[in-house]
Amino acid sequence: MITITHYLVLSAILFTVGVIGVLIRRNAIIIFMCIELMLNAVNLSFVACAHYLNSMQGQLFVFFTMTVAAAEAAVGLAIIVAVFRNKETVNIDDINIMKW
Amino acid sequence: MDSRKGELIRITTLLVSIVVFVLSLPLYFNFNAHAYEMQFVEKLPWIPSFGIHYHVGIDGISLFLILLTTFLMPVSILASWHITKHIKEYMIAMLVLETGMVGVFASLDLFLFYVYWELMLIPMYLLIGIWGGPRRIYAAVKFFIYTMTGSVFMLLAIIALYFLNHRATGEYTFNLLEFYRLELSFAVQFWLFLAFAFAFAIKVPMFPFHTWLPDAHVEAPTAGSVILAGVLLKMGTYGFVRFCLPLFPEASHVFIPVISWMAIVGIIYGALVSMVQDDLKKLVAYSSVSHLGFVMLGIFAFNIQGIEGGITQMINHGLSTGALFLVVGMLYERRHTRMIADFGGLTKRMPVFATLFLIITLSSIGLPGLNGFVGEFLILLGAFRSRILYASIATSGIILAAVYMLWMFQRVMFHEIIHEENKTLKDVSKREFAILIPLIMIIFWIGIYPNPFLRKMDASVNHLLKQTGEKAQTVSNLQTQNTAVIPKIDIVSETKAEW
Amino acid sequence: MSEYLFYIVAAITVTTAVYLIFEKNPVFGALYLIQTMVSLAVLYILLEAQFVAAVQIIVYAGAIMVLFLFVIMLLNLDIKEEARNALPFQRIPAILMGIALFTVICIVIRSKLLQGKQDQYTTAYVQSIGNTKLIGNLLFTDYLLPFEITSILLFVAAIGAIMLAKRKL
Amino acid sequence: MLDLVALILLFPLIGTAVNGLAGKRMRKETVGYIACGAIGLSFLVSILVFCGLLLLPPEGRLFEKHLFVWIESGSFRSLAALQVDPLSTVMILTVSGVGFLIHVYSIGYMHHDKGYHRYFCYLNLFTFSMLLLVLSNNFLLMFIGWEAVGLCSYLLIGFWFEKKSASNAAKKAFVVNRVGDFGFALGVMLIFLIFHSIDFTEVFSAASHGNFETGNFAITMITLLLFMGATGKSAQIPLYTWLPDAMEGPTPVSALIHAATMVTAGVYMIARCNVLYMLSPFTMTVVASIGAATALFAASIGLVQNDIKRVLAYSTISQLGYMFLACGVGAFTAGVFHLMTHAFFKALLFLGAGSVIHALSGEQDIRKMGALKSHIPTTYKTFLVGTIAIAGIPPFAGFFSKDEILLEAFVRGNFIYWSIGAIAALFTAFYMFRLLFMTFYGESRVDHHTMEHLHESPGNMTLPLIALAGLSFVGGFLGIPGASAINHFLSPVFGGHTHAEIAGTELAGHSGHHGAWLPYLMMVVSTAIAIAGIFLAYQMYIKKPDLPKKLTDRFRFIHKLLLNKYYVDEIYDALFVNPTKKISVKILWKGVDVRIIDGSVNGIARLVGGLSNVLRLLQTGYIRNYAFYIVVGCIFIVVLAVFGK
Repeated sequence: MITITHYLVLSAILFTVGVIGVLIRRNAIIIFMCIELMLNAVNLSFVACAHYLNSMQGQLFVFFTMTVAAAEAAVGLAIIVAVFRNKETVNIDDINIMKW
Repeated sequence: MDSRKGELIRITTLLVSIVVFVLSLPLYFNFNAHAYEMQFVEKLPWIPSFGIHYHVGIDGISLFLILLTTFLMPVSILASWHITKHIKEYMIAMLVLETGMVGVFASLDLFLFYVYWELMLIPMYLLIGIWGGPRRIYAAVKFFIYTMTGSVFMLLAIIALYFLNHRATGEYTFNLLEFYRLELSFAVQFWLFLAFAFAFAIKVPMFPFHTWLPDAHVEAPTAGSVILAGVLLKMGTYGFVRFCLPLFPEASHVFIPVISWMAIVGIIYGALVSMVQDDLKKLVAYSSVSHLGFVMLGIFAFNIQGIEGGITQMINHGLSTGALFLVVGMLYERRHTRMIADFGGLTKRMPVFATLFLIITLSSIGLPGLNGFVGEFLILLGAFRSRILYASIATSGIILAAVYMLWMFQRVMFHEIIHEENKTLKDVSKREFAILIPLIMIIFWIGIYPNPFLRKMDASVNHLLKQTGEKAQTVSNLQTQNTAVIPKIDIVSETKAEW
Repeated sequence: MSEYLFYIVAAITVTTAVYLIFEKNPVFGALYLIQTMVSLAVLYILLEAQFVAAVQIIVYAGAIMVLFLFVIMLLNLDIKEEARNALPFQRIPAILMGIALFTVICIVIRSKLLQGKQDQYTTAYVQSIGNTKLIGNLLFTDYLLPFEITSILLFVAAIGAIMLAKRKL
Repeated sequence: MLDLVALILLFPLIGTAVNGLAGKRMRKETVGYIACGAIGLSFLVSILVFCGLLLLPPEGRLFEKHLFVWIESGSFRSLAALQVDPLSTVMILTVSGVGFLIHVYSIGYMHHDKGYHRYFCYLNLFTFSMLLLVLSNNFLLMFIGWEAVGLCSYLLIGFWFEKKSASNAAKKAFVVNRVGDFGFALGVMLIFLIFHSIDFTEVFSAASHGNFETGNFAITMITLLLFMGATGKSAQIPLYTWLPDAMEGPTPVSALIHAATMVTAGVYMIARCNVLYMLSPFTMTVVASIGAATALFAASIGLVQNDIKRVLAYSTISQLGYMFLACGVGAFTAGVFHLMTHAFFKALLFLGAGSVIHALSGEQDIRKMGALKSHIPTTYKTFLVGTIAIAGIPPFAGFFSKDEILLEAFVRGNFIYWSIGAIAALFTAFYMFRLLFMTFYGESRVDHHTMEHLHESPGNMTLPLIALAGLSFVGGFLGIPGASAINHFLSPVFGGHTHAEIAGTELAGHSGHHGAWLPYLMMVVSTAIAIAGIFLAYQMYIKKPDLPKKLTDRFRFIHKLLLNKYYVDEIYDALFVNPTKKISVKILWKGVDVRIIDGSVNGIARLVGGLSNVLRLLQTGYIRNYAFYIVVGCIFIVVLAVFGK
C-alpha cells in the first residue's frame, strides 16, 4: 500500500537533490533547472496531500505554481541571456560583483 | 538650473518661512500667561490602535523656542542666498527641518515627538553632508551617529514608559500628559532618566559628548550652523525640561551633582578650548558648549530663577550664537577662509559690519543691557541659591567668555590690515543688513525689557517646579537611600509582564 | 499493480534527477529533467490528478523545457563553461547539508506536525463530476481573483522577458 | 524738579543714538555740538535735580523714580529705577560737569581724527553709563552701568584699533575688569540670598536695623566680593595693571574715564554700601590696607616713569588708593570728597598733558620735552595749578581732601596707615613736580622738526583747562575743616550709623584724647611733606640735572624694578595668562578633546569598522555561497521550530 508518506519522502528526495544541485553546480542554466526540479518536488507533495485529504486545493495550487514557474522561467532565462551577452559566460562564479 | 528658476525657489521659500513666522506670532499674543496647562492643543488620532495621536500644544516653555525657530528660519534662508548647488533640494531640506523642529517643540505625544526628533536629523545630515565644507562627510556621519546613539536609548525609554503606563492605568497611550501622572519607582526612574539624559546630553551637547559639535559646525553651511546652534542644541536642554524633570523627578534630584558638574566643566572647558581655536567657526562652536553649560546649570538649579534663566538663555544663545555664525558666514563669503589669522583690521574697511559684529560679540559675552546677561545672571542666581559652590565656579566662565570673544574680535577686526585681500573688502550689503538687524533688535529688546518674556514663562515654570518638587518629596526617603548604590532592578524585569 | 508502478516511476524520477545534477552537458541535463517531469506526470495520474498531469506534460515538459533547450542552444554552451570553480570546498558541505535537509524533512514528515483536514472531494465525488470540470469550476468561482492575478503576472513576465532580452528597444 | 532725573540719562542716550546712527553723514561741527549739547543739558538737569534735593529737608533727601520692571523672576526683582540722594547728586554733578568740559575739549583735540563721530558716540555712551551707574537704585541696575562703563572704556582705549598696543590694552582692560565683575556679580547674588532683595534702600535698612551683628560672616563675604569688583574697576592691587595700559586711548578719554569718573566707581560703590562695610571690620581692614598699599606702590612706580600719561596714570592709581584708604577707615565723606577734587585736578592734568601732546604732535616722552613754559603759556599755567593741587599745597583742592584723608587715617586707623599715606604724598609731590619741571622747565629737548609746529591749543581746548583749573582751586573750599559743606550735605547717606561720626565738623568729638590742635598740626605736617617733595624735585631736576643719573646708577636695581613696574605684568603673564593658554591648547584641546574624547569616539567607530571588515568577508559575492547560507539557515529554523519547544 502506497501511503502519503511515500510520496512525501519521494518529494523530499527530489527537493534535496535540487538543493544540492543548486549548491554544487556553476552553470546558471543548470542551477535554474535544479530550481525547477525543486518546484516540481513541492508540486508533488501538493498533489499527494490533496489526494489523501480529499481536497482540490492542492491541485489548484499546483496550477498556480506552474504559472509562476512559467513566468519565472521566462524572466530568468531572459536575465541569463542578458548576462551572457554582457559577460560572455553563464558561470555564476564569474558573476560575483555583488559583494562589499 | 537657470538662475531665474533658482531665484524663484529662494523667494518662494523665504515667503513660506516668513508666513510661518507671521502665523506663529499669534501664539505669543494670544498666549495666556496665567495658565500652566498646554495651550493651543490639537489632538487627532493617528494610529489609534497603539494609542498614538497627533497631539500638539505649547506652554510657556516651548512657546519661545517655537518662536525662535520660526524667527531664525527666514533669517537663515536669507543667509543661504549664495547657495547655487541644488537650490531646490536645499530649500526643501530647510523647510523639512523647520517642520521637524517646530514639531519637536510642540508635540505632546512621545511617539510623535520621536518621529519629529528623527525627522529633523535627516535634513540636517543632508545640509552638512551635501552643502558643507571639505570634511563634510566625516562631520555629517559623526553628527548623525552621535545623535542616533542617544536617540536609540531614548526610544527604548519611551517604549518602556508606554508599557509602564499600561500596567499602571491599563491604557495604551504615548500621551506625555498621562505619563506625567505616573508614579514610578526610583529604580525605574533612575534608568529611564539615564536613557533620556544620554540622548539629550549628546544633543545639548554636554561635556564630554560635545565633540561632534565643532566638526558639524565647521563643515555645515552658514544657515546650517545657524539652525544647528540656534535651535537644534536647544532640543537637548528643552528635552531635559520637558521630559527628564517632570517624568523622573527623584532621579533628577539625585543627578543634580552629576549634571551640574558636567555643566560646570563644560562651561570652563568650552571657554578654554574656545580661546585657543584658530578657526572662527570652531571658536564659536566651543563657545556654544560653554553657553549651554550655563543653561544646564540653570535647569538643574531647580528653582524658578534657574529655570527661567535657562529658558531665556536658550533663546539668547539661539540669537547671539546664530548671529555669530551669520557674521562668520559673511566673512567666509568674502574671503573663503575662516582662519582668524587671515583677517585683521577689518574695522577699517567694514565699519558698519564691525559695529554689528561688536554688538553680537558683546551679547555673547553677556554684557548687561544685552540679552545674554539676563539669562546668565538668572541662571547664576538660581544656581547660587541652590549650591553656592557651583555658581561660584561657573561664574568664572563669564571672565573666560570675555577673554575668548574679545581676543577673537580683536584679532579679526582690529590692528592694521596685513593681508592684501582684506583691503578690498566690501561692507555689509542690504541683504546682510536685513539679516542681522532683526536679530540685533531682539538682542536689545531682551536685554533691556525682558519682563514680557519672563512673565509668559512664570506659570509653566512654577507648575514644572511643583511637579518635580511634589513628586520628589513623596519618595524622598527612598532617594536618600538610593543615592549611594546604583539600583539593581532593571527595566526589563519591570516591564517583562507586558511582553 | 499501482504499487509497483509507483516504485518504478519513483526510481526513474530520482535517477534522472541525480543525473541532472551531475551531468556536464546542459543539453543532456535538460533532457533528464524532461524525463523527470514526465515521470512526475505519471505519478500525478496515479494520484488521480489528470488535469495536473496533462498540464505538467504540456506546460512543463513541453513549453518550459523547450524554452530551456532553446536558450542552451542559443547561447551555444559547451562543457568548458564551468571551468572556473571559485568554491571547490563547498561541494562536500553542500552534499552533507542536503542530506541534513533531507533528514530534517523526514523528521518533520514523521513527527506528523503538519496535519491536514479532510475535505469533501472524495475520489468518487470527483469522478462523478470530472477532475477537469471541477478544477475549472473552482478556478472561475472561488479562485477567480488569484487566477486573474496570475494572468497579470504572466503578462508582466512576458513584458519583462522582452525588456531584458532585447538589446535595443 | 526731581522728576526730571530720567532726562539726565536720556540726553546722553539720544546723543549716542544720533551720533552713532547718523554721525557719519553729518558735519563734524554738528556731531560735536550734539554730543556736547547732550552732556551740557544733562549737566543742567543735574543742577536742577541738585536744587530740588536741596529744597527737601536733609533727612528726607532720598527720591526714587521707578521707570519699569527690568527683570523679575520668582522672588527676585530688579527694577529699572533711579535714586537721587546726596551721594548720587555729588556724583552726577561731577560726572556731567567734568564730562561736559572734556567733551568741549575733545572737539578741538579730536578734530583731525577720522573716527570723529564714533568717538563722540562712545563718549556720550560712556557718560550715559556712568550716570546710570551712580543713579541706579539697586545692585543689578548698577551692574549694568558698571559693565557698560567698562565697555565704553574698552571701546575708547581701543579707539585707534589699528595700533596693536591699543587693542591689546583695550582687551586687557575689559578682561581685568571682568575679573573684578566676577566678584561683584557673586556679591550681588549673595546679597539677594541674605537680604532677599537687591534694592539699595531695602538692603541697607535691613542691615542697619541691627539684624546682623558686626563681623557677620555673610556680610563680610558680601563686602569682600563687592570690593573685588571695586579693585577691578578702580585699579587697585592686584587688578590695577590695566590702567597704565589704558593710556593708549585718546587723552581726553584718559581724563574722563581713567582719571575723573569711571575709575572712581569702586569708591562710589563702597561709599554707597557704607552700611554694609561698617558691619564688617575685617573687610574695612582689607580695604584700608589695599588702599594704602596701592597708594604707595603706584606712587613709587610713578617716580621713574617717563611717559607723561603713564606718570599721571600711576598717580591716578595712587590717588584712588587714597580714596580706598579713606573708605577703609570709615571716612567715606573724605573718600567722596577726594573723589570729587581728584576728578577736577586729574582731569585738568590729563587735559593739560593732552594739550602738551597736541602741541608736540603726539610726543609723550618727557625726556623729549622741556622748556615749554613760554611756548604754551595757558597750558603751563593750568597745569601748574593742577600740579600744586595734587601735591597738596593749600589752599588748592587737593590739599583739603588729601589732608582730611591723612587725618582720618591717623584718627580712625593707625599710625601705619598715616605714615604710608604720608610717604605716598611725598612721592606724589615729587613725581608731579618732576613731571612739571621736565616738561616745562630746563632745556628744551624737543627735536627740531616738532619745534616748528609747536603751538598753543585752540580756545575750545584751553577754556576747559581754565575752567578745571578754577575748580581745582576753589573745589577744596567745599570741605574746609570745621565748616565742611560737603560733609554736611552727605551726612544723610553716611550718618545713618553709629560708627561713622564723620570727620570735619564732628572732629571735636575726638579732641578728648587727641586734642583740638591735631587737625592743625596735621595740616602743617602734610603741607611740609608736600613742600619737601617739591623741593626734592626742584633740587634734582632744576638745580642739579645730573643728580638723577647718578642716583640711577647708584640704585640701579631699584630703579630698574620701578621702571619695569615691579614686573607685575610679567608675573601675571607667567602665572595666569601663559599657563592658561598652554593648558588650553596642549592639554584640553589637543589632549582631552582631540585625543581622549574624539579618540575614543573615533576608536569605537574604528572598532566597529574593523569588525565589519571581518564580517564582510562572509559576503563573497558568490550566489552559491549565499544559497548555502540560506539552506543552513532553513535547516536551523526548521530544527528550532521542531525541537525548540
